[in-house]
Amino acid sequence: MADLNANAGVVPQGPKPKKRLSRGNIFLYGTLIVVSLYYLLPLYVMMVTSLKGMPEIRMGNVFGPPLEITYQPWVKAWSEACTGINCDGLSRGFWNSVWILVPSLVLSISIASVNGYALANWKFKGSETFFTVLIIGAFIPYQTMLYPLVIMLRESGDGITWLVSWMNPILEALGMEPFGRIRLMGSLSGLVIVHSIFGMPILTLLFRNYFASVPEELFKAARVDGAGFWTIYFKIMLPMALPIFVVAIILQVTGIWNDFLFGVIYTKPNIYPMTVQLNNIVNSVQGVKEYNVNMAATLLTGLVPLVIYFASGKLFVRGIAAGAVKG
Amino acid sequence: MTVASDPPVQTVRKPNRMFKNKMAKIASIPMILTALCVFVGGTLWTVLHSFTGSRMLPKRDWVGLAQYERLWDSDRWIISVKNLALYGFFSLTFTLVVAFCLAACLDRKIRFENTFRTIFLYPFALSFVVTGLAWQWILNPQFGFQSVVRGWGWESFNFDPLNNPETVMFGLLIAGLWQGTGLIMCIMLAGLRGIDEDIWKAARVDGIGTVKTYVQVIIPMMRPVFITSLVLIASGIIKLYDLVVAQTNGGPGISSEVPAKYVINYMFQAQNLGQGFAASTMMLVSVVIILIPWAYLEFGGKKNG
Amino acid sequence: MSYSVEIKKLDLAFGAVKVLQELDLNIHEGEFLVLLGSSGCGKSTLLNCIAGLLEVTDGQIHIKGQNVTWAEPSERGIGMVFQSYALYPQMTVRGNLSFGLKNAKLPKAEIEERVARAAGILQIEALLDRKPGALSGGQRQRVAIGRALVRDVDVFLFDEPLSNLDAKLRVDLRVELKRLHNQLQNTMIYVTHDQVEAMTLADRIAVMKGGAIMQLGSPDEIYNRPRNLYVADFIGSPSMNFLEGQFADGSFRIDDMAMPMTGYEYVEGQPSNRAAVIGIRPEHVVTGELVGNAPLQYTVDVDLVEPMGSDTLIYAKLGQHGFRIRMDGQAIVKAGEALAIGIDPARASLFDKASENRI
Amino acid sequence: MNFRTKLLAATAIVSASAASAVELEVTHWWTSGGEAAAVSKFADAWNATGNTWVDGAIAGSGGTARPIIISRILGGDPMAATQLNHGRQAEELIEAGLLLDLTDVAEAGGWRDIVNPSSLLDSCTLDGRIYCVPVNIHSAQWLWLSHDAYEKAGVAVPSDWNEFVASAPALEKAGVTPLAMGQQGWQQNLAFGAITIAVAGLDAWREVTVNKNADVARGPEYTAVFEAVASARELARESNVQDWNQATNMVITGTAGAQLMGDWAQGEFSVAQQVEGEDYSCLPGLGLNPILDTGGDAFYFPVNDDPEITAAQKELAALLISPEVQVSFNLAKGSLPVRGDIDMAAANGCMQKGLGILADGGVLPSGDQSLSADTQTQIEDLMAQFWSSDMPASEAQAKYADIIARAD
Repeated sequence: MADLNANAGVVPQGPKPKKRLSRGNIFLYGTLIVVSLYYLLPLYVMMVTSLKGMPEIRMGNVFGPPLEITYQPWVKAWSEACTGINCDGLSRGFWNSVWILVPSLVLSISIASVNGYALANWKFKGSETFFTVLIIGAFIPYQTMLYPLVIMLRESGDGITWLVSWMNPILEALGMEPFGRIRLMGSLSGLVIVHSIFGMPILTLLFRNYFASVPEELFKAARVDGAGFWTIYFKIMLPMALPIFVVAIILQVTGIWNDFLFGVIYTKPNIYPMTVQLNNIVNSVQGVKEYNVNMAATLLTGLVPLVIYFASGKLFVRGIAAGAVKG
Repeated sequence: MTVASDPPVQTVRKPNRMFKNKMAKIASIPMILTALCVFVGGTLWTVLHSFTGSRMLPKRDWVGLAQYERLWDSDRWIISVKNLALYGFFSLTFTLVVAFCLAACLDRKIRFENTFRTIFLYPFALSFVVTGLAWQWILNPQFGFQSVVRGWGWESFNFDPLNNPETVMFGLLIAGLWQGTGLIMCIMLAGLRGIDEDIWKAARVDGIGTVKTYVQVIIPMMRPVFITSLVLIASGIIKLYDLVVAQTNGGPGISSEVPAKYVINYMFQAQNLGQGFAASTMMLVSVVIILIPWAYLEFGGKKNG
Repeated sequence: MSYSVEIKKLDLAFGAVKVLQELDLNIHEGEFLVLLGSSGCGKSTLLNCIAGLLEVTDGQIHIKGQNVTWAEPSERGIGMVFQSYALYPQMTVRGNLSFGLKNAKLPKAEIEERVARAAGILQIEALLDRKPGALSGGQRQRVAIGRALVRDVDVFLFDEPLSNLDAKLRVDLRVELKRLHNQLQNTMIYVTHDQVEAMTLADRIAVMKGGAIMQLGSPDEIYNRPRNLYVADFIGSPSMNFLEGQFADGSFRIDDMAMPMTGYEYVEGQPSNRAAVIGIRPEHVVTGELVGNAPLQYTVDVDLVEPMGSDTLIYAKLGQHGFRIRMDGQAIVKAGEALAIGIDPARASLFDKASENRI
Repeated sequence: MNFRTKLLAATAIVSASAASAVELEVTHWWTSGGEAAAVSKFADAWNATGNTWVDGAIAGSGGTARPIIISRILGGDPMAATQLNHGRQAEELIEAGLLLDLTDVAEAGGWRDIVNPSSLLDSCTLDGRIYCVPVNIHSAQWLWLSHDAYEKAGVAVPSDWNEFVASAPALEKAGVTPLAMGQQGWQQNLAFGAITIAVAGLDAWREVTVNKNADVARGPEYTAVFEAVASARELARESNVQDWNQATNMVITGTAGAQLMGDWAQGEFSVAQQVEGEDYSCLPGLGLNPILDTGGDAFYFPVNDDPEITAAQKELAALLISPEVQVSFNLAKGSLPVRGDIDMAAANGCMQKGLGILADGGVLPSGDQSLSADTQTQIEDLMAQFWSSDMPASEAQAKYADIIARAD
């Protein structure tokens, strides 16, 4: 707050001064630009490194611009880097990541928004307790939940198998294929469930706050108008909730797209997400580290969330304003 | 329902409490299952197994408090806890202060607000796996920041936080703030936007200076914003792991170890689940001690209506 | 006469906090009932209970003879108008009006017909395809009333519907509401903290305090014969003058003055002697030539004069006691002067000091 | 992958497909260029049999890949084969009946006779049954020396650890860091292990590491070890790199005189196009004790209820250890083969040295095989602490002995 301190005593000004090049403003922009440099520095280092050849990187000075620009690291990261015996780079996992992202996004946000709505507008005995547990859940390092979740998924997969097994004779009689063993482990559905579980605490908090900020009378009016739980949700609340959905989407896209651990544990190699390849490129224990390819791979992997950030722009702040501000 | 002049529906019997709000309860089943099975169930399972000698696989051979004794006997754990306290304190303070100041700057109707906001926010999109590496390089004395400044002629300039056990946590803090302040800044900015402009006019009329207005008027009004920020920052601090692995891997020596890393290393690398669970139980207990009273006040205390 | 809404021994508690206690209230068919009270008195809570938006702890609510205590809001045959209008922001005016009808799965033609009729009554036909964001406050509240109107119900509930409007608009809409009630002859229950609205609109007023009804009666009764000190104090602006003294042998005594209560209608018979409070409305004090006709005549010292155009408010001293007098706007009185006043005990109110109830 | 197969993979319902060729999913953490080339030898050989190798590569051995592998096995939907370090790590999985018994394959293939050293097979054995296939040998006790650095210092390239320590002042005078050391616990522990064998000798080492004798760990032999490590710590003061290959790079560029690292380091030298004997030297057993450990990698086969897959798993197990595959794999990987009966003439100088030592029986079980992962991690923590601080050697020794006393 040093910058504000500096001009506060000199010119007592309101928060929304007219644009003028006062000393205070020079200070303000100066500060912002210096801080921006701090934020941009790693991006710059990653960019220039990804455009250098390995010999140049070995020479040192991470800040120096590439003497000889090469796009080879990008090509390699995208389509040539070996991750195991498959040497087709990140491109291998890109569509898998999309394929994982979309249903996980839809399910986790659907559940969290309904939760938030129920917590804000349809409180029932115990609902706040469950919510508190959920919030505490946000503080648990998820790695400690790996094994319990593995066991839960295994058991619930078997449970579902048992639940649907009664239909098998009917299906067979109809000449249709009966249900086999249903697995949640090693399948996309299991992964989608896991993403929904771990996205739930923060998303529910956001949606709950958002829906709580919607005037209560609106909700009452709808009830007088004969709208029930779902009608109010779909007809009244959802159309008003675009900003908070943008926030939820950004948080979840970032989380799910960058997730590596769940993607690799709860699925199989044929649907491994892009981050598995990123990890393989970056984290190889033995052998030569190709830093330029690593950096290119990171930037490529981060592209999807970045694009969504840029595209959402102001909506993000508006959504946060609604979701986080009013408690 | 009645929308014509037909009489209202007669319902004499008080409905069963169980079925009150039926739809809301049905719709909350995923949340209830998650809260009960995963968070409560999984936690109990973890706590239970922290009293066992589980190695690679969870087993029920009880060893009492042995895992805890060993835990608190371990230099690495003690250092981890101290580091977390240090990092947590500074991260919380700096994130809140820096994010608020940036938000306040952006809220002053400046040009290029969108550009600045995006610059501050973008690190949040990148995974720690390599950003840790980028920061490791920037902070590397041989070819990073130090050598550049020395190249400018300041030969005695010393800046090598990552290789000094005393300062390594601050090296991590530099990268942690870089990644985390953007989101909090957005939240703060949103909060500032929600403040009535009349407050500013009133403050101006009263002759209260800008800074004083922020501190004495605006910040108290932004309580919910700070609470949401606090939940986000604190949960990030507790779970601090990826950044440490990518940037220092706990080094030099064990001077930048953190509890989450201890838990994960002992669970998976040392294959001593019992020890890992004991450590994660300790983490959880401290979270619960801090969080329960607060959560009760924040969410449980209010009555509907 | 049949009751439109009957409330029987209604209790509502949030945990240990009792918001409504053993509340009884019967509302006639076609009546305009105002629930009046300061904030936190339980008036809105009661309205929400009638609407079914709050679940009661005990007691019963009957609407049109049916027990609806546990019925859904939409099943009670009520329409409701809110302070903040509560229009659905993403729907057009037409969408707002027809939302409830669609939920009731009414035929399309009937929905259109009802919307058209309501829009006609409220003169909002031109606004039907606009969104609430594009409407002024008054227009919004009209739409909100329309939303209750299309439901074609017998009981309308209003929760401080005019509070968010500016003063002039408030007066206009108040008049319109009264006209609407005359036209429709529905039962209307109207919550407000504004006594002018209450006095002008109500057939009967229920003054509430602490979750209980202090007095239920016509505006005239409430104004002229307040049942207790609270109601007496709450109604009227500027508020009633209260003087503490003794009631003995048909006279109210204060200091060395005695006021014989000639013509005063006691609640029952001739009350016994006791400590009492007399309440005299500032506007019931007469001055000038009229003093001569008044049963009781005093002289007061004028402290302060507040000319308000239509009338003038005098702050004076009756003995050692502060005393407000409302005079004609043309009156010329100066501070420091002595002023002769006349009081008619028949128009005063007398309260037991201990119980605060009207004697 | 087209839309339909994706859909199949995506839905939770697994229908039993009756394809003639069996698809086996194989998990491993060989992801770097050279490693990947080696794995593809396995994959090619397997695909040549008409089956399909589904590659599940996950980088990062210990912390990253292991929880994934174990989760998959626990979750009831395991991969068909997985890499794990052999030794005690898999004991519990075997006890829980989650890993396939390969004894019949081993007997048919005569593994007892061909695997050299036989300790490799021992660590795959529990209660007389064999559960894994060792595929290669890596040893850790190597000292890598930079000729360039010694030229700068003007002294001869040392031929053992003691000479190296003696030459350190000359290196320092020439502005060269004597010892390159990555600041990670496992590297520091590796150096400690190498120095232990060189300084304390095999018997003391065995007494402590295999028999968990804490008295020996407190004894004079180990005091000498810790003092040697403490002096090595001084030699590595100026080295503040993290990754092992950054440290190797210091040796390659001549900014450091030497590095203690496993035989995999020579991959870095080859990439930098350095020639053994001209640009760098390698000293197995630090030039003092010609003894190497026999760490390495092994494959395990989780139990599967599909008999077709089980049969294929056994087929794959036999294939991995077959002579041709062993040669091609280990040449690509730069590691030593597990069979004593094959020709490795194509191997380079350092590998030949290693092969020679193995042939002479200069082997000791790797720490992986005798200390549990838990104890290993604790020792790594201690080493990380010791190397980066000024902890006196005696204190480190006491802590070390405590860990040994508690070890299981």
